Amino acid sequence: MTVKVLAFGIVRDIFGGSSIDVPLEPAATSATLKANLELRFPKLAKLSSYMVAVNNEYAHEPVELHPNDEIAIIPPVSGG
Amino acid sequence: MTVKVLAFGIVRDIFGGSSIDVPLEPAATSATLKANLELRFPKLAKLSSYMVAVNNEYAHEPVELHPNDEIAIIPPVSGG
Amino acid sequence: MIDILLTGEPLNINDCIQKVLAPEAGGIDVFIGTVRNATKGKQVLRLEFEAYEPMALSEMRKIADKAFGIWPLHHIVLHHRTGILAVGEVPVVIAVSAAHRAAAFDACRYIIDTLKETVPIWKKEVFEDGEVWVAAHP
Amino acid sequence: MIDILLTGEPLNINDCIQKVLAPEAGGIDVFIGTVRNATKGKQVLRLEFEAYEPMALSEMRKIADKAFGIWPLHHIVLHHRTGILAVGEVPVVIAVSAAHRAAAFDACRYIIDTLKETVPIWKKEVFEDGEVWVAAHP
Repeated sequence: MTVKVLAFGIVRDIFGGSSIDVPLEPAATSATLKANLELRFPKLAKLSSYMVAVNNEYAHEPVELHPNDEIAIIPPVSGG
Repeated sequence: MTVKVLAFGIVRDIFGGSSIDVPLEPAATSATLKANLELRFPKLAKLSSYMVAVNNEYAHEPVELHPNDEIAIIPPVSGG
Repeated sequence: MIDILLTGEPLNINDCIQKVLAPEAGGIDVFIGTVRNATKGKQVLRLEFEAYEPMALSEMRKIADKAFGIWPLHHIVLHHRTGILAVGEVPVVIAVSAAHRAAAFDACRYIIDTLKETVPIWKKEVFEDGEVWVAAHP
Repeated sequence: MIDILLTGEPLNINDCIQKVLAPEAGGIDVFIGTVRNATKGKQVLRLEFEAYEPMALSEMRKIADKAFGIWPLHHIVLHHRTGILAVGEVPVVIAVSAAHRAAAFDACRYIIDTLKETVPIWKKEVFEDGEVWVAAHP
């Protein structure tokens, strides 16, 4: 399957755009996605931290991904 | 000597006016004044607490009074 | 900057906030006291505030000076109203600016807590069936 | 009442305060974030705020809901701005009303502290000689 991954803040700079398509095996999880992205974008692993959000919720534990999920990479937030 | 004692809040009600004159022995202190006032106005002793202020400063310890001091009785404050 | 005011006129909250803004400040905390419609379940009609003015101003300034001594602050505004206030009206506004928010929060809270302990201002609660000087009796 | 807003327009502080006024409330605490002119001694020209809007709104609401679960509050207003902000402008306003001031202070501080940890909003500091996404790197 292919998932679309949204990027914000510094991750948009790292991806070179506000979203990318990522080919993944069926039933891949948010953890698989992170590993996949870190191979493709080594700068991602150099951030203080980052989270995957699936359908507007932080994936604190690995969650299974589906093609229509809204998936986003959340670098360290700095609002306020 | 006679000192003028200002009254605020419930003490104004107890004194029946915004100030009273109190005859005191020379070199009397704020502690003497309190004892004198409590005899004259027993309701004063029934307050949660009250302080004497001399020249706009709380008399945390007994202080000597002079005829021209600005003396006030400060019942429990409740501003804000 | 310390700005202290004791007035019989309505307080201007926006003015208090504008006064503490500073390009070096990153956080502003503002406390606004308002007259509640009830106390201990009893309906309040209005409050009457009275101050021993020179001493109240002196104690208010002491509190602000003390806060400046404890926290790295930019500005403090401390305005208190006197006279008759209806439900919803504002007896006190405290605005504090600092480079970092923790100092602004801590100082603002310290100022209102200390004001309620030391500043010679008194309020009388007026009910349908009587009135009472707040905190006067045990 | 919970009032959440994420907007590219300037925040209206007075409007936020008016919204939390309530006859049952005795204390209002307001936190106002402002853009500082310097960070770590370096002059800041402007800040650029970006949000993952649907999730930011959802996380902002979660924080307000959580605060209502912890403290007895009347109203919470939580407004955050996005886009380009100059020094002195206001990225965030939080206003909380409660019957008693301690709850208003505690809740307001909890809301800004938690917002800075969980809400997907990012700021880029722009200097004379470059720019940096705040908190991105160790």
